[in-house]
Amino acid sequence: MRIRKYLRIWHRDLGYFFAGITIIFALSGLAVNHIDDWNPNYKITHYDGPLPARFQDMPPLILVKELGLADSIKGFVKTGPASVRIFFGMNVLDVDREAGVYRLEKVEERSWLRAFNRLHLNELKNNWVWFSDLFAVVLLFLSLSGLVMVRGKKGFAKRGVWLLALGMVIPIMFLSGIMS
Amino acid sequence: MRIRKYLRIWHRDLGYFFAGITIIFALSGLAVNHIDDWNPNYKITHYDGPLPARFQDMPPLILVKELGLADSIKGFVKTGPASVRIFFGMNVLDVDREAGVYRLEKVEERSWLRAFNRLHLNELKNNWVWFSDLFAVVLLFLSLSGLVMVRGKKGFAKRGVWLLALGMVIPIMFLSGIMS
Amino acid sequence: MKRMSIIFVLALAMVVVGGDQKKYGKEITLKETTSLKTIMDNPESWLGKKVLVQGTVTDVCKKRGCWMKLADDKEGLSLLVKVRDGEIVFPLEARGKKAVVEGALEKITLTMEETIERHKDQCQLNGEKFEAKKVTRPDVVYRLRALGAVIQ
Amino acid sequence: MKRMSIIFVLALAMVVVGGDQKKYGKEITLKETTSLKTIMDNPESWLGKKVLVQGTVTDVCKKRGCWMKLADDKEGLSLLVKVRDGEIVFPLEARGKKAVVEGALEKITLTMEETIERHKDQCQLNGEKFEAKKVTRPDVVYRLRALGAVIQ
Repeated sequence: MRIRKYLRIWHRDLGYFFAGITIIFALSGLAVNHIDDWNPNYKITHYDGPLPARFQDMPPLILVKELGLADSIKGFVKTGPASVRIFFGMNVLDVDREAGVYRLEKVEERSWLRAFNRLHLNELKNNWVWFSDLFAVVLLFLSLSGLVMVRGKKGFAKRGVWLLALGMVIPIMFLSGIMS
Repeated sequence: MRIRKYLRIWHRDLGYFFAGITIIFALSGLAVNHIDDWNPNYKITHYDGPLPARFQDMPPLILVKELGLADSIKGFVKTGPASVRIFFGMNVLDVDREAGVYRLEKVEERSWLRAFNRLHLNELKNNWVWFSDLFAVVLLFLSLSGLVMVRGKKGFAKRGVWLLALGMVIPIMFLSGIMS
Repeated sequence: MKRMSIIFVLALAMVVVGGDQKKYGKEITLKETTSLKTIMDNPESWLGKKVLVQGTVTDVCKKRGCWMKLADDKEGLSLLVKVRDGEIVFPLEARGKKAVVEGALEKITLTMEETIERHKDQCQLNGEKFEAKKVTRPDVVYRLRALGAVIQ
Repeated sequence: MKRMSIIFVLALAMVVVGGDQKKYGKEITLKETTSLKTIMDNPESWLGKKVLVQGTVTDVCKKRGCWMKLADDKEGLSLLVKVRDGEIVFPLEARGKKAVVEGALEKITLTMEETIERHKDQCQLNGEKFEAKKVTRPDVVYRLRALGAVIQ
């Protein structure tokens, strides 16, 4: 059949073109599936410790300079009568001069994954929605053309239909409440 | 290369097996992309009209019988001194005897699409998460194996890499704010 | 023939085995229910207390299932039950069913804009004419922040 | 070589052109800001009024970006700013930046369980020992229901 030839060409070339987005959606799909167990956007680590005595009476601005954060500092706010929160880069340093302790919250952005998640969850809105739609339509085409483009005994009628049906059993079992 | 042969076999058979889920996710992806413009789960229609005089003084239970809803009725509640809301099937009938009007809200479930959306948005939770993960991993395999399994001048090195790169330009433009 | 039989099996499997009771969110911990009337007679005193209420579900958020309205069977009182988006999803099929909900009462003071919007909707629903000058101060709304629920 | 140049172009395109100001949600309509101190000195009187506040973002919800904390620069006061999940997503990068937020003040009375949970967290944060018997009544929390915001 002539049409199989064209399905094959389009399946291959659209496959190449959308492989990147498929990978992006697959990776971010994994990430957001587990958003309740795991932060898919940032890696956050806490470091606690005693504040060296010589820092304890310093005013915030001096303290910041002494800590060597002056270059990257974004600002600071008083969070209590004797405590201050200092922002540098994505990180936060809480200093409690009364208790004489500090807590550093170091934030590393999972920058690629976070970007992918934003695409997946449609946080960009606007025109991205349309490209995301296009991707869905292409996925439809890829799965449907993939079903019918192989000929002979490895084709849909002889082999594909069974695998397709088998693959549908699991989501149907979930939807009907047999599995949960 | 030997490995291409196996990639091809697995690409084909996993493709058959996961074609159903891919279609489910593509369709529900389209649906939930537009959740702000369109209700992807239900079709809701309203019918307003005057309440025939003979119904106006009937107590709810008689009214329900007179309207021929008795068979499918799920219940009713008073929603005001002279108004009652009657539930039958997925639908709701509001009767205001004082104003002498009724409003029927007819709800048709987009039952397949709604089921698909629940799978896509992970509303089933529990074990479905794992199957959904498996699907993501298979998508990864399908896109990667698809990239490398074609040989010769239609293969990845000669043709695929350009299409892949071109396909990546659009999401990158969105992420970097060139498009929005 | 073969293909037909597969489709038939799939269709059969699709028949949803509907459970009798459905649980949402956390387990319910309280034993005794408080009537909506008791709460609404003096809502201020119920703020910050965990309560168990029951009633008929009269309405559900149609898009995201993130709220439902619970009505008293006798008095015609109703209470909005709110959950955090995505945490619990109430199905539209719940309308007309009995539900018990555990949660805490919240008091929300609307802004004037929101109050006017609300009165407009109300007037449209009742077929009355909306008069902006009748709205002189912001509405206060009580709603239940749901922790757990069982429907029917 | 060819492939290398493609990767290079992609990497270059990936350099994010960061905007100076970012808008979230609805347009801001008010012209004048109200200080957090003015609001927190008498929060009851601000319920149901649309206000514009400004301050430094001290914290952001790390998972879903559905809330942020705004602090006054002088008094050490802070206010929780809440949006509906998914409607607005505040980025963690906002911490330390200036923000103006338009919204309405809400008063939430926690349950005893929530109050105890909150005090436990607070004590852990301050390195103090938590004593359950010190918690005798539910906390009242004020927060801003955000409609629109501009960061930096």
